[in-house]
Amino acid sequence: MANIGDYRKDFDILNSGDYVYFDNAATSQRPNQVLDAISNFYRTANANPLRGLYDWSIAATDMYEDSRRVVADFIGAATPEEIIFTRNTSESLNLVAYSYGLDNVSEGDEVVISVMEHHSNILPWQMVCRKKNAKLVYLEPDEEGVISKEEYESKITDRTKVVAIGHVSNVMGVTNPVKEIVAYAKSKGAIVVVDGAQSTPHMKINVQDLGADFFAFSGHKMLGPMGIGVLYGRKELLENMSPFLTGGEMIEYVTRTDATYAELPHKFEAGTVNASGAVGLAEAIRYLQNVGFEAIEAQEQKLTALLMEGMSKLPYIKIYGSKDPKKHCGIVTFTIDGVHPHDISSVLNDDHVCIRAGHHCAQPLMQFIGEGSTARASLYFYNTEEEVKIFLEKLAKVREVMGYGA
Amino acid sequence: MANIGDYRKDFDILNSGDYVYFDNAATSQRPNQVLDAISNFYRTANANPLRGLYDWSIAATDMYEDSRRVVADFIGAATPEEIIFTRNTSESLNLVAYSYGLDNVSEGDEVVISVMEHHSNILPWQMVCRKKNAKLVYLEPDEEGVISKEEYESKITDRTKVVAIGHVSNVMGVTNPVKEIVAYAKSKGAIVVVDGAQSTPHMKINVQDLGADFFAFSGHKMLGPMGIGVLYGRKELLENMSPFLTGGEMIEYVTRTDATYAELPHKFEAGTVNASGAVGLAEAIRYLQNVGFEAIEAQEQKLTALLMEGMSKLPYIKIYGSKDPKKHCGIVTFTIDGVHPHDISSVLNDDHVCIRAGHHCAQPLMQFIGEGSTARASLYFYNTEEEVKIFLEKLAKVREVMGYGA
Amino acid sequence: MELKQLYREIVNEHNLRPVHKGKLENPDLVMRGINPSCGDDITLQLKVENGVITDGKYIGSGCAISQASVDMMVDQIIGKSKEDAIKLAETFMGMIKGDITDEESIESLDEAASLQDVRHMPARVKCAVLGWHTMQEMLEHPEKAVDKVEE
Amino acid sequence: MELKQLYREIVNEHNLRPVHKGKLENPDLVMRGINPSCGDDITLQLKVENGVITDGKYIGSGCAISQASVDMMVDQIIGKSKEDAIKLAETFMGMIKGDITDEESIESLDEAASLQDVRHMPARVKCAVLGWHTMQEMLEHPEKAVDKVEE
Ligand SMILES: Cc1ncc(COP(=O)(O)O)c(C=O)c1O
Ligand SMILES: Cc1ncc(COP(=O)(O)O)c(C=O)c1O
Repeated sequence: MANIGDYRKDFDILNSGDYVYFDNAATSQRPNQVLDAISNFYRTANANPLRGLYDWSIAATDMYEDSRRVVADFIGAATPEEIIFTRNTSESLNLVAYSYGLDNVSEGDEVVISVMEHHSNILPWQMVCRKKNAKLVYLEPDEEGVISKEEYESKITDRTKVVAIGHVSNVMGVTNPVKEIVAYAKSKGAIVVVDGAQSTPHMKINVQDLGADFFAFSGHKMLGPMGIGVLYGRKELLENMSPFLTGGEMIEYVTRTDATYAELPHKFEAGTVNASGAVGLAEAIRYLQNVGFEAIEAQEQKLTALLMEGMSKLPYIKIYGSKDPKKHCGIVTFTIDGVHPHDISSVLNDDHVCIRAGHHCAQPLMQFIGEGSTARASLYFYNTEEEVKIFLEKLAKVREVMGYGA
Repeated sequence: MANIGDYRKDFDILNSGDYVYFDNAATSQRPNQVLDAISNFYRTANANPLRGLYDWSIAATDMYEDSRRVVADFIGAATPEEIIFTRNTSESLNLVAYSYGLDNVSEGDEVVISVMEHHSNILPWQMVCRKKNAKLVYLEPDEEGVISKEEYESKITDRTKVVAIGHVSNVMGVTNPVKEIVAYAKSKGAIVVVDGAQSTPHMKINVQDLGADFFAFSGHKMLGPMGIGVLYGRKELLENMSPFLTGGEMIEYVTRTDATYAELPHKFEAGTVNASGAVGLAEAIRYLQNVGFEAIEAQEQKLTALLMEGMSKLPYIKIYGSKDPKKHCGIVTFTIDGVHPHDISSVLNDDHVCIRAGHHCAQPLMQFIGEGSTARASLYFYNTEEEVKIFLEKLAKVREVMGYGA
Repeated sequence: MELKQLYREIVNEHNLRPVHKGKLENPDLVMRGINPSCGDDITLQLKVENGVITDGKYIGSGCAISQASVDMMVDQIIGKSKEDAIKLAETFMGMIKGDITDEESIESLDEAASLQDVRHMPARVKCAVLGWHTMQEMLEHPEKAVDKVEE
Repeated sequence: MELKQLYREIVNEHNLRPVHKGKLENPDLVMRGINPSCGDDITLQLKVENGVITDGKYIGSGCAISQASVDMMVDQIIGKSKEDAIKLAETFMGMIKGDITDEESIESLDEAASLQDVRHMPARVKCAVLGWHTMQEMLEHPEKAVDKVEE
């Protein structure tokens, strides 16, 4: 078995200087294999897939549809037709909200989400509830970021039509009890939409085991290129949904007044597809499978433990979420007394340490925890102990730089 | 000045074998410069743009926003804020239909499109008209594909709220009198949406000179990568439109019940942007500008003339659209007596000649010209006289292969 | 086999000089099949007596592969029981999709076996199976069929 | 200048020991300015007599750059005419956006000129200009301002 440290050589950007990249929850880096797969597609098989009767187009179609199969396998979908390629998680969630939500949520119904959701899993449901006169209900976590059984059992009711929940919070790093929530929601007749943007890069997903009706994620957070995302949907649901974006490739017949639609998954993929993006994503998946999620989790947990241990020695630092590093999915969100998170990030950047600061596209959560803004360090398997050490060293100096004496 | 033939060396796929690629209207090939720009982005500046306070994210933001400026310049937009990055033309047109169309078309109003439109400029308007109880009115061309003044002046009326028209037909190759239609539509109080998917790769566009209110095109048809497209919209219109896709990056404030939106252009770009796609598109534009549209047009017209001249010697071939090769924008759509277009394309593929056959996502036009399907050869500036010769040679044998004797 | 050879040796004959093309008098089962993407359009008409297909014809238009395939098919199913015809359809579609590769099964298709190479041309698969799919649908779901050709 | 140096030499002093932070008695013009993306939030209060700014204070919270910038700004505009203050705001914002680079203009900003390097940090530009933008807005559109701090 390869050593986890061996993979780092595949990431040119990580070897190009002395930057410590701890903003992986925003977007990951991509290995050369993924970049080469994209170029290779363009250099050998580039044509518009799905339409052509000639070799290049057939090859492009094969590569595109193979990628769909790779994705289906990766998340345990029953068939590749359940995989719809989108641009990113946000588009996937919008598709569900527009095509399923608007047709299945009515006046007086309820949509349940959590206060930890990313804006991409909030705004589309605000739109549905506004247009349909339905109620948006928020699940709230405890101090450690956990949504309790009582909490979801009291808020998911017979009036609930849709539960939309993040698998892993991009701020707390906590993994929500999605499987249990799904089981309970089903008993109440609601369908469940899972935002897997932060889980898919870090753990083995099986959508059938989770019981998710819809599952959304982005390629760019898991070594894949930008511009490609996925929506998984249960076939039965997708089949009964009306299309969202319309245009080329997603039709059967078009007359002047009307149209009939192509079969799944094409019904939901209007216009020329991003085949190179899908090919890049499939290569990213193969890369991750080669590393293996066990190794990925082990490395992330080791680094997170080091990180949190080091940070806990600085009394002016507050870490959000669980005390257990294993429950952070590599995400450590924190504040420093008296220093605004934007200043933390700017000062660290002077030392070539890259972290995020702000509301992390989760303003309702910020309001809930009473912070306008927080700082976040987020790891991936290619990060190293050495980088954690540098981070801790630089972090320990921030307050001094900000004028608080030594 | 470089010789037009010199550019071909930049396209690895064109030099990799003996294929003649004449399906450029479906998607173009990409030069190494574009592929390198994409890899280079990932290898040197990859981070999530717009959100970060550290060097890589700032660099990614700069590259993304510079690309927007390059696009704005390229099509003569008044400001970069008028440029919204989408996945493709289809998404751009859907955005206009959903965000402008649904809010501005009411019962009894009319939307005018042409019977030559690509499905991507038909279905979204069918949707608007269906939801709003409005009427979809079709402009019809004459034999040569020309929409006459009488035609558009009789169909664009005070009831017209939107005119949506292709700049160049992907079947006929004809350039529609968009500037004249815009002027007339404005006098009737209608806004005009231009589908520039087939014009932008081949001619200098100036949206302000055209007077277009919206203008849509795809990167992949003009040397750019798949997965990136553009919607230009007049600032004043975009500012007053409600957002379409919602989520990260496009908000200012989010509370549990409500949200306010970011300024243009971010209001319309939900979720992590496809920065590498934008960077690739900008490089494609620089490449095209370097070749120059004069040289591009000259080469395309020369090849089209050769092609049509050669085809006209085969009496069983019918060419659609104008008799003037200059009016084809490199697109030559045809049929062969007694041979189904799919068979034409398959037989030519055996000779490594790539053309398209089918309805070209323009079924209403097929119904109008009374063909279920046609064959289409479409050229770009990197094609050669030699390729035209090979095509003509192979084409002349198709009927014989199909059993019609010599 | 190279596609051009397939056309020359087999497809053209059925396409240009079809044996079973035309209208059938008093058919028992009639069904139309269409491929939206290429415009292939056939109407299959069968006579079925005591579970046996006693006669068949088709009308329509489309690419050479779709027309030749249905012509060969009709040739083959006349005289066969409904069950055997359905089984042939399954074999044919399995062959074209690449799921069935054993020689014995493929030989049971007789001349239609020559279309085997279409499986390397995904865009033409739909053309080749159109007739077979329509036949299977009609025999398995006679309630969806009609008993005369629409004018 | 390195950012750390800028903090150490200039920003911290104004952020940690601001001179003009607090509530002003009977202000003439009060306006709130917010940066949604970082949560910087200031409320600027000015006294204006005969077109001259005679006193000013601000309250609020935010990053060190936003707080220091507004503190320096207030320092500078007290005693200036409305027109001169607006001009300073324009100079400051021009400098931060990189549009104004001539030394003379930049020197007119006095201590605030030290924030010049923020122009290389696009994400911090909004922090630096928040106070200045609010001041300009308030002086140019007094009808949008109020005359006391909301509780
Ligand atoms: C005229 C025209 N409009 C729209 C489109 C759709 O473009 P895309 O598939 O990139 O969305 C195309 C190309 O397919 C086209 O030729
Ligand atoms: C939990 C979560 N959901 C959704 C998203 C949105 O993903 P994208 O920006 O790729 O659409 C993100 C990342 O930004 C996320 O962390």
